[in-house]
Amino acid sequence: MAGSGTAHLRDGDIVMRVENLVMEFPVGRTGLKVHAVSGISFDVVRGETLGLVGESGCGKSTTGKAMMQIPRPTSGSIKLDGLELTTLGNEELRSARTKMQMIFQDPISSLNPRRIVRDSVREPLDVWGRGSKAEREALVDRVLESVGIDPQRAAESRPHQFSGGQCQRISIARALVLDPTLIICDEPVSALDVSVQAQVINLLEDLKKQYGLTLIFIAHDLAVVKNISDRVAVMYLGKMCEISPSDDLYARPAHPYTRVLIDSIPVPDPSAVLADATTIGEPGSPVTPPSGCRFHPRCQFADDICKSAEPILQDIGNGHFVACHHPLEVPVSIQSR
Amino acid sequence: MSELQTEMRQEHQPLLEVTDLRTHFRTERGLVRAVDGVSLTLERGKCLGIVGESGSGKTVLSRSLMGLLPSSNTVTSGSVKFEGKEILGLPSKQMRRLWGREMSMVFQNPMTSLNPLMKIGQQIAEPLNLHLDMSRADARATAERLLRDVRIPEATRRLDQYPHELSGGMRQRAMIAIALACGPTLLFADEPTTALDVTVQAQILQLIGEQRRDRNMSVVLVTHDLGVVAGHTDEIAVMYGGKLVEKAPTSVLFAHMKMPYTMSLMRSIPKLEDPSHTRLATIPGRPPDLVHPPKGCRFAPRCAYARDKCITEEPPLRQAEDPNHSYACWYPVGSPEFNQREAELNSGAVPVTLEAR
Amino acid sequence: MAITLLFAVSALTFGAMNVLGDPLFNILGPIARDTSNPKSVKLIEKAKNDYNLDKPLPIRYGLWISGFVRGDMGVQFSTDGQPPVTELLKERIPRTVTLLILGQLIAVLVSIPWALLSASRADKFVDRLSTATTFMLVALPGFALAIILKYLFAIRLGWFPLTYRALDPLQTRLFQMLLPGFVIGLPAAAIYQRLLRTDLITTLQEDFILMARSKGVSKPRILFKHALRPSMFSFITVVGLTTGALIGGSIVVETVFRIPGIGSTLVEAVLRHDFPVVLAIVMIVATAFVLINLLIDVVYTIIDPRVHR
Amino acid sequence: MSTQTPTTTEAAAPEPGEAATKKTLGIGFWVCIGWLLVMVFVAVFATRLPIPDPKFNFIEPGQAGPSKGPSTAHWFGTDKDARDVFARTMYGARVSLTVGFIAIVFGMFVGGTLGILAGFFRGWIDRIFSFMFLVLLSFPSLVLAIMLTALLDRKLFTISMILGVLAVAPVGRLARATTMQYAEREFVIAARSLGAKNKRIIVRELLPNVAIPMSALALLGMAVAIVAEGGLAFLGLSVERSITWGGMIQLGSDSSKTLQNQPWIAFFPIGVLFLTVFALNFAGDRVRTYFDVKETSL
Repeated sequence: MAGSGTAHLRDGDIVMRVENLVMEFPVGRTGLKVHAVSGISFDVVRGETLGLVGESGCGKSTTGKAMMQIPRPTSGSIKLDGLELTTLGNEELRSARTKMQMIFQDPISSLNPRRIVRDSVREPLDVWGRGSKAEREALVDRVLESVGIDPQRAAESRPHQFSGGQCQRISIARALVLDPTLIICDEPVSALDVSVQAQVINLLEDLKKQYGLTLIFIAHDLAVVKNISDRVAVMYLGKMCEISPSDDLYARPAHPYTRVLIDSIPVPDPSAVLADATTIGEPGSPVTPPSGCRFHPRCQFADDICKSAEPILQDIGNGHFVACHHPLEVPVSIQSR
Repeated sequence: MSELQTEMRQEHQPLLEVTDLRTHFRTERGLVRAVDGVSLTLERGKCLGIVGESGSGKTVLSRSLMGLLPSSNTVTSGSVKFEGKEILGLPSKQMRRLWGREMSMVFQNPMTSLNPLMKIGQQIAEPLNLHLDMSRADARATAERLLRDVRIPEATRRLDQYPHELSGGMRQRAMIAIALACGPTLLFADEPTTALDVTVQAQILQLIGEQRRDRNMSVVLVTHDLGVVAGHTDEIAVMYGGKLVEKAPTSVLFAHMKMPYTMSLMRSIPKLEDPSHTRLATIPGRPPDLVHPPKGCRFAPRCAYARDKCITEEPPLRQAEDPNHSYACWYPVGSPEFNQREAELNSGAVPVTLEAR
Repeated sequence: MAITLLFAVSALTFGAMNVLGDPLFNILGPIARDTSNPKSVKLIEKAKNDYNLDKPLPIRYGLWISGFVRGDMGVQFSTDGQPPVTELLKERIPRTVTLLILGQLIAVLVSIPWALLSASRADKFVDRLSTATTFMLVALPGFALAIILKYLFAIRLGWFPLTYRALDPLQTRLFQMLLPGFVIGLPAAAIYQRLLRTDLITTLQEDFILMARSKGVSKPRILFKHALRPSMFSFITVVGLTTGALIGGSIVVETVFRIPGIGSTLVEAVLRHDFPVVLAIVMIVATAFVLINLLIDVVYTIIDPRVHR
Repeated sequence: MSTQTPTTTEAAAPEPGEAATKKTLGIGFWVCIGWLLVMVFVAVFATRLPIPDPKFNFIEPGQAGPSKGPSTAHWFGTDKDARDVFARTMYGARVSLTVGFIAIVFGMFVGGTLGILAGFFRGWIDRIFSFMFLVLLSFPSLVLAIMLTALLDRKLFTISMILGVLAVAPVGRLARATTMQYAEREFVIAARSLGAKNKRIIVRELLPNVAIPMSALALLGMAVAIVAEGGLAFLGLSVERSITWGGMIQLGSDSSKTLQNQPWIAFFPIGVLFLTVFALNFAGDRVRTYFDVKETSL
């Protein structure tokens, strides 16, 4: 795995298309580089939710920010509605960014602590001078209500007077007022309690229908990603392992890494058989990534070719692609769901 | 006779016996009732899971049991008996003899819980020097063996490394090695895997389980994740708003949940086997304010099955069909009232007041 | 980096001295303005030649800096150029350095135990009292403290001598420096104490302190073995930075206690408009200060294993 | 203040919202502000207040020695030229407060601007400004001040500006650090992603977060400037031909004899200077903790 390739890219009504994205950062002044993202490609069809999943350090958040051009990628192409973002000038980029918005992990750090919450939500409209003052206020009210926040309370409170879940709703409202096409959610529920997490996931699902949104949902929790996504991409150390329709990925994980991830999820069922976890090891360093398939040091199926040659994403049917020299044999009997 | 008898007694005496424990904090806003009347027992060699969301008091509970809370603004009452001896309110001078030796703790964040300026070897050797009076060389050898026990590769080299030179999973293993150093009978693990990746979490949980069996040690596993407790505990205590709301052996609890809270929590977790876009159940609102907790059942304001009685009267902890299963609810899952409301909810006859209030 | 910095500092100082002030006037006094008198013109020519004043600024800077690094700091404008600046400073620097070391020693030795005491009893009576004391000490300007201590301990109680006498034997001179040492050491101790106390309290709330407690480590051992070292980082930085303030403080203290160190020399030189002396002292002080901060970086790498290279 | 707060966040903040206690600045803060206001009032209206002429020699016929201790006629006594120490102390506030105020306003404005720009844009702007700060900080401040007073004149405005320049580097460094700390927060990325321009991000998002903690620094900085002016005056290097606290203290301590026999000449101005600096420090510290607490309750 941990491979490259663009075979999985589709035609049609593509909202976001990322091709061979590379993101590298220097490590201090040591001359070393963090290879945060090393040539990944994916696309999102209008109205779809793409889940991006992987362990910490796999480059999923970096990818999310790269789509916003924060910072600009080292190389690669990022197209929003067919518009190449990487070559845009600052002023054009500024207006292109309004079409996509971002929601972050830490709900409290996402809001300016010293500003009234309602002003933060109205901010995008002020920046772009959209509508009259009354129209703006009305729109802000409407959006706040649709995320379940009392506009009156928002008009008199600062972020620290709200709970984490409420702050996350407010961030979502701020992202919505500009009527974006695409929302990139970077671990939006990781900092929340389970019960609140469910509220936010349901809210995102509702808003997606209501506002006709396309979502990119970045998270480390596979169960959450599976629930909200139509298509899931699994990343490992800056590379793409597997990309597939959500249900198909869980029904027949073809990449050994995906398999490990699924097996590691604690299931709330005492009768479930626990897989032996001792052999899995820990992720390598993105500063000195392994050769060939980047997963090979942790893979029980790895052989010489995995150490030397990088696997390319290949079609295994049903829109399911995997980058592995030895993809797992798929059980033929797929339960009908 | 006496020797046999004491041995017999010890066999039947639970390792930890907690009765009506209350831990309150004096703050500027008023008294925070972080733990409010918790009773439980823990047998030798067993693993108890304490589950709850943030603000439920689970962390405060585990720290009160161990006596690790700062004394200046904390008010505790009730009783905590360790091996039959009352330890609640003991001065830290006396507790120090238990800490590290009889009971020890593993914390959530391995990066911040290890001293950044001390070598791993020194940190493991410290309790060995203190409690077992080991010489430097012996302590070092023991530390190395402990590192092997927790499956840290190249143990000898690691002794002279600093925490920042280890990976997240290895740091947590090192912390477990420190906690195990003097062979405690009771280990508190406070969200030991929350800061870790899911693959590493599985390894750490497995390690704790193995060590527990090898050493016949009791473990209190504090977590917010029902998935984590399901596979790794013998018994589970569910906390809400500073109270213990349901307690049962693990298999019993998952098979026959009584508290609507436990059930709602369970339902709000996304499950892998469900097809994507399965609507999740949610719990509206947010946890109670522990300075001014609700009068009746603390969960009532968020409970879809609550009735008038729940709001006015606090439910006591009651025994279920299984003698080891207890819960605090007037209309538990399966009761006629519950079933009636469930039917109404499903038919849409009663509007579900969802989302933020 | 340090070299670039010293270069910038010296160029700036030299430039300021020569652009903002008129060296010729400072050498000759009113004669420099009296260009109608042929006698003064002759003197002006001679002075220009002697002091390289007819050369352009960069060349003069080059001449001066090359002399400076070789230890030749030029001649004094006043007092007929005798003794040369280097000789003058050679005699005076050791006194100031002794005073500074004494002050810094007092500050560090007082502040560490004081901070440990305060932090271990945070918000108790002892701590509140010591916080009030630090506030008072910090609010007292150095010269005011010097006068108060001099009045109390030298004049009223007579425990210490009133002034410094350069000809006394070494121990006597050290004793004469003790009170001045306290004058610059005590306010610094107050600053260090406040800083270290805050950092200690922050450290004591860290998870690894709780971890140490749960291992059964005793309170004093937690303070010394676990909490002190991780709390020392800003302390060390500030000790370095404060050295600058102490040099400033020593100027005043040397004046009050009549210690002929570089501080009092600087003031005299400024009042006499003796540029080479001012220039040399400013450069030496700045260099020392930059070097101390370099040293601090080295100390960092020693106490913090996380800092590489 | 902090060891007793429960170590667990969940215990401390179950309900962060509405019921949160209102932190107050405390009585001490208002007493200090009161003292400062009195000093400002005295400084502004010194000429119109019923206090003696500070330059008049009150030599009484038939009395030996011009300097006398405190009395009902001269509250703080008279100095060696038989001038009223109380009146001179009151007039001394003029120079100290003016210099302190101008210096810190200049330092905050220039240092704050440079620091925020450096912290926000990073890159070469940061490198240039940071190097500038570093050069300025390489001189011990009193040494730099002495050098500059030697080169420039000793007018009130010049002295104020010299001390203002000294404030630039420390203020700038703090502003830079605070800016960097906030610039990494997600709300800044969010502002950028919704199309806000740099100017808007700096003014609307960063400035409020940087300026409020810095306001505490203004009070502390003013104290530092007043002390520095006092030091210069004590050495005879501050504003020429005017009454300053430093100058008065110098006069009262120029010989051990004076200090021994007429301690009031030095000690009254020391007392007033001390109280003023103390008030500024205390008030600044209160403001700082006041905002600190707000910040942690987030």
